Amino acid sequence: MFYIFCPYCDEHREEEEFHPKGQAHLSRPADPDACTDEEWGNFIYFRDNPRGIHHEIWVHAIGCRKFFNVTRDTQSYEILESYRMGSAPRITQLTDKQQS
Amino acid sequence: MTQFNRLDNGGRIDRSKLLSFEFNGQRYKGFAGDTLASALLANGVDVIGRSFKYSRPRGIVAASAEEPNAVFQLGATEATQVPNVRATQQELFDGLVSQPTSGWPSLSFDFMGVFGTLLGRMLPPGFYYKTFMFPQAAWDTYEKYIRKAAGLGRSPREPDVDTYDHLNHHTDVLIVGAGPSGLSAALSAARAGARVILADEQAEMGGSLLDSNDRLDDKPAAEWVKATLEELARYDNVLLLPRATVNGYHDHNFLTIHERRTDHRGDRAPANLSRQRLHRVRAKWVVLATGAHERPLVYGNNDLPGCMLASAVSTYINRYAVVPGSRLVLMTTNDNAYRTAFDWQDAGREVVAIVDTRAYVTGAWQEEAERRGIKVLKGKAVIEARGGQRVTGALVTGLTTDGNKVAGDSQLLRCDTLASSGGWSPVVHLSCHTGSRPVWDDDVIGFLPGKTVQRQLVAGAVNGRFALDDCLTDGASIGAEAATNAGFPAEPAIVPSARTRPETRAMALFCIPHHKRNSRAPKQFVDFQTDVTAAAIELATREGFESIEHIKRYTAMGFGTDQGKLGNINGMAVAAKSLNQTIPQTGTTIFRPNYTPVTFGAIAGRHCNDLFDPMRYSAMHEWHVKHGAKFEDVGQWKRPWYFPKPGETMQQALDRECLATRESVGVLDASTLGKIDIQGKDAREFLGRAYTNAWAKLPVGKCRYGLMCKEDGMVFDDGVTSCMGENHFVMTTTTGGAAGVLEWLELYHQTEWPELEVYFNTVTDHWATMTIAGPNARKLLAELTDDIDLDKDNFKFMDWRQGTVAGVPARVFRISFTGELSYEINVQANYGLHVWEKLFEHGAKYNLTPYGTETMHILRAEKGFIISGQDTDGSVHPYDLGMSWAVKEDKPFSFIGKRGMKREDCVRENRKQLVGIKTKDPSIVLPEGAQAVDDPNHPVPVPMLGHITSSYYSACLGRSIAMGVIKGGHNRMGDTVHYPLTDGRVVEAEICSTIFLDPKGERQNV
Amino acid sequence: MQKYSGFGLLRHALTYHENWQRVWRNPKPKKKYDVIIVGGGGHGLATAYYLAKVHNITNVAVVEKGYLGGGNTARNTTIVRSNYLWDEAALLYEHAMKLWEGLSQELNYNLMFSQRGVLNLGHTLQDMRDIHRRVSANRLNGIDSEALDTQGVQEIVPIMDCSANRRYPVLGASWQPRAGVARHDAVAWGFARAADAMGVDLIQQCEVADILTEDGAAIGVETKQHGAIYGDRIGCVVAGNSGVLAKMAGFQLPIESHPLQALVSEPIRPILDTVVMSNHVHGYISQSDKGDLVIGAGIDGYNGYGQRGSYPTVEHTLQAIVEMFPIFSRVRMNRQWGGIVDTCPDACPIISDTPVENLFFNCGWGTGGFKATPGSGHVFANTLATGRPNELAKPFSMFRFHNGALIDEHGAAGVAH
Amino acid sequence: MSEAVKEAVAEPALVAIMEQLPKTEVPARSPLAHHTEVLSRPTHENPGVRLWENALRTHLALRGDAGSADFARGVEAATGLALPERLQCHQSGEWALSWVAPDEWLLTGPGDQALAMEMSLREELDGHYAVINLSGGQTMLRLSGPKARLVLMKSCPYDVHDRHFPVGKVVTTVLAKSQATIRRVGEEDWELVVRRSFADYVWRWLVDASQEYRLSLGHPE
Repeated sequence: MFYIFCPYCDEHREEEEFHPKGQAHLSRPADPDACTDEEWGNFIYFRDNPRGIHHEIWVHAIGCRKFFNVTRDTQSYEILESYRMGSAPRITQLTDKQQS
Repeated sequence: MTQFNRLDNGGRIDRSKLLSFEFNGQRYKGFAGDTLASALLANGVDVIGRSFKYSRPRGIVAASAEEPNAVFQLGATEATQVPNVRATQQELFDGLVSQPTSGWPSLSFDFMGVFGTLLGRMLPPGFYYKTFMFPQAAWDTYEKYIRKAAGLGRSPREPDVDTYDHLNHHTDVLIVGAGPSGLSAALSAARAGARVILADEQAEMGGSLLDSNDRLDDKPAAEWVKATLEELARYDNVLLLPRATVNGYHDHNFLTIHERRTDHRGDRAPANLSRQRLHRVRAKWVVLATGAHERPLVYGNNDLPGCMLASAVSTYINRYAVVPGSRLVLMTTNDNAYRTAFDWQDAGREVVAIVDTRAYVTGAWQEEAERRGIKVLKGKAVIEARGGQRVTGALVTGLTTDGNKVAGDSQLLRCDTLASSGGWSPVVHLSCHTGSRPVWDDDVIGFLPGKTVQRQLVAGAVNGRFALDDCLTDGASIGAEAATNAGFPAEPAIVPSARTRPETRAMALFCIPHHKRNSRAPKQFVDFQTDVTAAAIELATREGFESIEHIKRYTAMGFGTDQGKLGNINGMAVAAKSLNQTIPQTGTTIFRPNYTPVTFGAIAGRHCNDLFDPMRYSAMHEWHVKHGAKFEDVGQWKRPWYFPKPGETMQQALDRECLATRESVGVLDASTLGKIDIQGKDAREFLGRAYTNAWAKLPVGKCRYGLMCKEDGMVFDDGVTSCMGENHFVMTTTTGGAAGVLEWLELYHQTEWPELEVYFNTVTDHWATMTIAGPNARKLLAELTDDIDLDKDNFKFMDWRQGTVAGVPARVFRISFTGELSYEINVQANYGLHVWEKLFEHGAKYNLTPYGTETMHILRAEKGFIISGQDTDGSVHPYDLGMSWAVKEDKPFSFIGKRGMKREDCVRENRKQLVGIKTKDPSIVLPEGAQAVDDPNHPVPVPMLGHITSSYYSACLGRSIAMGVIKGGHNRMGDTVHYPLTDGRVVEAEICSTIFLDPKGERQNV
Repeated sequence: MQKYSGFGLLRHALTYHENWQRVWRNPKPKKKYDVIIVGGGGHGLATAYYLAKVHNITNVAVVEKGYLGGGNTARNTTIVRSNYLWDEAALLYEHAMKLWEGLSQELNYNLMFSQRGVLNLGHTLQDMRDIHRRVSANRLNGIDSEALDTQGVQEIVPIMDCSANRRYPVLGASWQPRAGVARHDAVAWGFARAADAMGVDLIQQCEVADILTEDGAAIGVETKQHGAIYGDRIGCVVAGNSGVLAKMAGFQLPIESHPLQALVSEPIRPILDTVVMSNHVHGYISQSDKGDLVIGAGIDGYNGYGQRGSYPTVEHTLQAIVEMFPIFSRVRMNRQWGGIVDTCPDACPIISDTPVENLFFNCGWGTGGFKATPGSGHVFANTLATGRPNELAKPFSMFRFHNGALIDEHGAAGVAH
Repeated sequence: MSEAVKEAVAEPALVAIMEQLPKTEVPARSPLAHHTEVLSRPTHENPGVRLWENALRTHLALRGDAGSADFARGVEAATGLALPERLQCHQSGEWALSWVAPDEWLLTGPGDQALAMEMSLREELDGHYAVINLSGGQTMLRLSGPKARLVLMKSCPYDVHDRHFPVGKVVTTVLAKSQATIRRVGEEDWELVVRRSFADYVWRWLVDASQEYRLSLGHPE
């Protein structure tokens, strides 16, 4: 079970308080009506799904109800950072130490 | 029966507490402090089971968690049966009742045994893949017989009488194992003030120190254990958990500990006490001090009762004062096991010989053996045990120095106990649970914990440090390191010294060769519980199963309830040898939770029966119960389904509720509908983006129905939202959808449109909501309010007003889900019951009738109103539902779902569309889910048009009505379709409008 | 191929089983094949088998980074059924079901396919609506399927608590008698042995590091152990790694890889002789021939390649089992493990051509892959042989996620596979 | 009703505000009345755990920008309580103001003061903020005694150890299969705010969890 740092409560909390919400940093096309079916399909369905570093959204559902981002290694499940909505991740690749 | 293997003194048992217990129908006596296993050995019980495949007699091999054979059925009553209890881990209590889990009709004579020996050779690994195939139908029959042989113990047939619970912990340092390393680690960490949990699977803490006659600072080790535990018990930052197995190591240092609180006290737990407890621990740092398991050596007939682990023999002697035989032959690859021979001799029994597989070995241990006059046979090994129901002899032969072949001739040593030691395997199980692979170490001759991302440290034997002194000092410094890492600077505790004899290098030997090749030698068992032999593993490799995972799966090695604690390494060694490679080349050993089995109930905790899942109640729930409501589960809510009068059938009740509502007035408890309070200057803009229809011009005091779609354009919720103020709306959602909708609104607000000034809060529970519907609704309401102008022109359909109802401030919404004149009264929930009851006081004269969800469904269906989640399934968009009126295409902002419903497949012809369905025979009510076809006589697969989503008998219309989806249905009005039912009938029906009653909507506008 | 039979077994017993042949060779890869199948799990091996058997294409390599059948084939709960809701899915899974029947004989390998029936329980009125909808669709699609009431369920599973006083009482169920379980490892081994016998090269411990392409078309794979291996067509059947392989080829998939956990009890005497699934209380259970209760539930919500999930999922699963079967409360859980399931947004697989010519994917089976193994292999073999998906496979193109023609099986799939 | 209130309630403003309490004597019924009504006297001499409902209080959700000085000033002016830091609670007399989220606080106080407090907040605040009356939608449980912390450990995954959960801290977390906003009001004294529809479940859960600790139901006196 994950121990997740909520950047709004400024504490680690048990995974039971959170819901995962999938890949982070996807933004809704500014003009959906101008999108082709392919572009729209890519936006709503197609994902990176990497083995390794993954930037993903979690919501502190039973807590402060805030959505935030997490950088997690999908192989080791190590959480490398939590950061607020609207900010960018600091970690974008695994260091040798983290390679596993 | 007397305990003739029991010593008169010594051991940690309490001879003043004589306990009686039952095994296999016989009564025996033991002492407090015994395990079931030690008590059986004390009573000289040799055969405790039969092996599952070859049905050979089996005895007790080990003294703790690694025991493969002594696996029993416990329980004095049906409800307290427990299958597969390891006798070596079950403390004895008075009145304990146990049964072997295998062997029928009796352990001593077992005709499966005969069958086994005759057909044994017919059962190589994987034999079942190779036969039982013909004829095709026959497997079912074969399988019945195979299944008869399956399983060890049996499940109870009655529900559990005991309870189980959970306890959540957060700790700085969790120490697993209270042996020498764990105890000294605990001292270091505890003294630094860290929060420490020390867990150990045994009843008494101390681990190997209790099993040996080691001395610390020249005092019995047990004294240091006692002093240490007393000190630890004094710290309020320390939690000592005996009888508690750390059985799972999960991500981010979350571990589960299975504590057996009452299993040592009796058949069932005392009142108000949970039988077992699962501790859910989040640890800053974990110290694994799990020790090591001794490896038996693999040789012919090594499963005969009387063949035991050397260390187990010592444990029984030192801890339980039980000597499990009279004449011992000890075979070893290392010095450490010599102690067993010494213990045996000190217990006054005869040591026939120590058979040491090492040809050239001289040192303190050999000298001590010589001093004691014990014969040591060097460079030799026991290649096979002799005997029937118990060992009677050991066949000893010389070995080549590499141990790969036998050399020279054999001699038979008479004995009744054959102890063996192939060295020690660190207990790396927990460190494997989080995916870390253990690594082989040639010096340790075993696997050590591998690289991990967990905050984990290892101390003592699990780290390959077997000498007692090393364990103590290693533990002390690792404990200090863990505490320091957790923020409590610590010094290693000073630990006593145990001047143990120096040991010379052990020999890496696992499977003892035989004159014959393994395929023809007497069975050499690697995994006792699954009856896997060395020959079986060689056969697997011969057949091409070369990955250790293939070998395990093909032979079932390691798949027993002991998870191969004894056998895995020996098995890998056999495989490696037959594949001509090293053990690390052959693979690694992986373990998964649980370390030892955990009761389902303990994992479920109190989340069972009445507490399995919350039941959500409205403020009027008590009234519903009192008035005989039948309830429907909607999400976690208990909603009144219908209110039968005595003697009424469900249909009669529904007819009555429907008619009363249409003819006079009915009332529904609508409190469970989700309600979301929306405030902020951008609330209106947000609604415009979240709903498919227009919200820009909805004036204060008005309500509007809206549809919500996901980005794919498919409807996922709907409801009425009211404008409370220019910056204030209250949204209603479906009962089941409430939480999802709120989270969905927040998602868009927080991730996509944070610039919009709006706040969302749930007010679902705050308001009690009662809907009065029917021609007399206004009259009834008028009797209960004096400050709301109910005039039909001043308080119009889709208006809301604030005022007082039955003396309680209320918000009244004139909205209708029934098509009747209808008012939805909202009052603060604390007053809901009062207002509800007042309604009935005044409503009697109007025959005010409470109705439930089923009547609500019928009434709305008569009007063709959809229920999201019943008439929709995530694959229909508003146009499919014929609700284009609820979609405003030309809103400036491209609302959620707009683009999605324009995709190629969403605009094609012939989509399934929602229509009304009228059966030709008005008395037939189509089953919901029934599928429409054009040609019922079409051969299968029959092309389907769509299914019935809602179907009822309408008392008001005197006929059945239904809604359903039909391919291209909107252009097929009047067409006839057929519904082939599962009972064989085919029902003819006509496609029609979804609105069956009052198409102009006059009834609600009176 | 050495014939397996009871007599053979007896003959070998007399020679102490010293003369059994290898079940498959351990070949060095050739430089070039007609078809390369990436992934030696059940689906990949089945694909190879049917390529050889149905299409006489035997110049085929199966490259497997680990050992044969070591992925989800080795980690699933072995349930086989075909009672899916939508025509496209129902026909595909029923195609598989028909192949299961008789497969042991065809492969001369006992897969222990046991048609002991599967119950999908309903606990709410909406559950029952969905059950009736699915059952009537199944029957019109020629799939054996019945809707049962509480009584009917109780008769099939007398040890289940079907009383009205449970938190979510059993209101009924759908029942597919032809459904059941099979021995998961045997499926991989049986297909492997038969494919090998027809000349297919099974190359274990051979990990694909890259997909080799030439002007927009795939021409082979670069492997870590054996360098480049070339093939006219390449089929990826790598549940749990599809996204990674797709990335090598330069495109995305509508797939997320999630942990799916399962667990077994200690072996106990036979007490449950059918498969019971409940989406609503969220757990499913059957008993293996060895006596273990084999139990599973829903996937964990986050992406994960660790073959591990979160503990609360296991707790909730066992809460559900104890709720349905209070008598199992004292039975003990022996082992838990996790697989990696590639889930599609509509809970249906992808059997499809891709943006890269000559490169085909068979993936996204979510929690439902095992039951489809022979069917999946059969249609994918056809796709690889002809270069285009057949009627059964067409609806499962990855491009349905562009035009919107999804096949939403969440209702029927849900937790229960 | 104050003039301001009259106005606010009278003409449709930006937000709908209403006096939700009856003027006349109308019986209010708390979500746990069916349990608390039937309580016998405390069942143990020196109980390990006491459990009771602090019913029919005012519960207001307060939303706003913690960063805005005006907002903080306004809240303090209206409530007499400084805006608490994250996971903190400020209390004075009957009123307690608890941090719930970066932009949300829970204000609890005397049951008859909801509208008056809402009005004074609205008088003091402007800009983007919200006040939501939840008095009917939530109730307050009190759990006290030497074993209260153990009962919470059985029920919540959150760390309730003294070192991590000192008096004055407030946390919204999982409680069994529901949730609660938990505040430590004293060494052995805890306050749990739960949603109305879950109150019965939470009550039954806590009673069950307390069995082994000599539970006493009802207010201590």
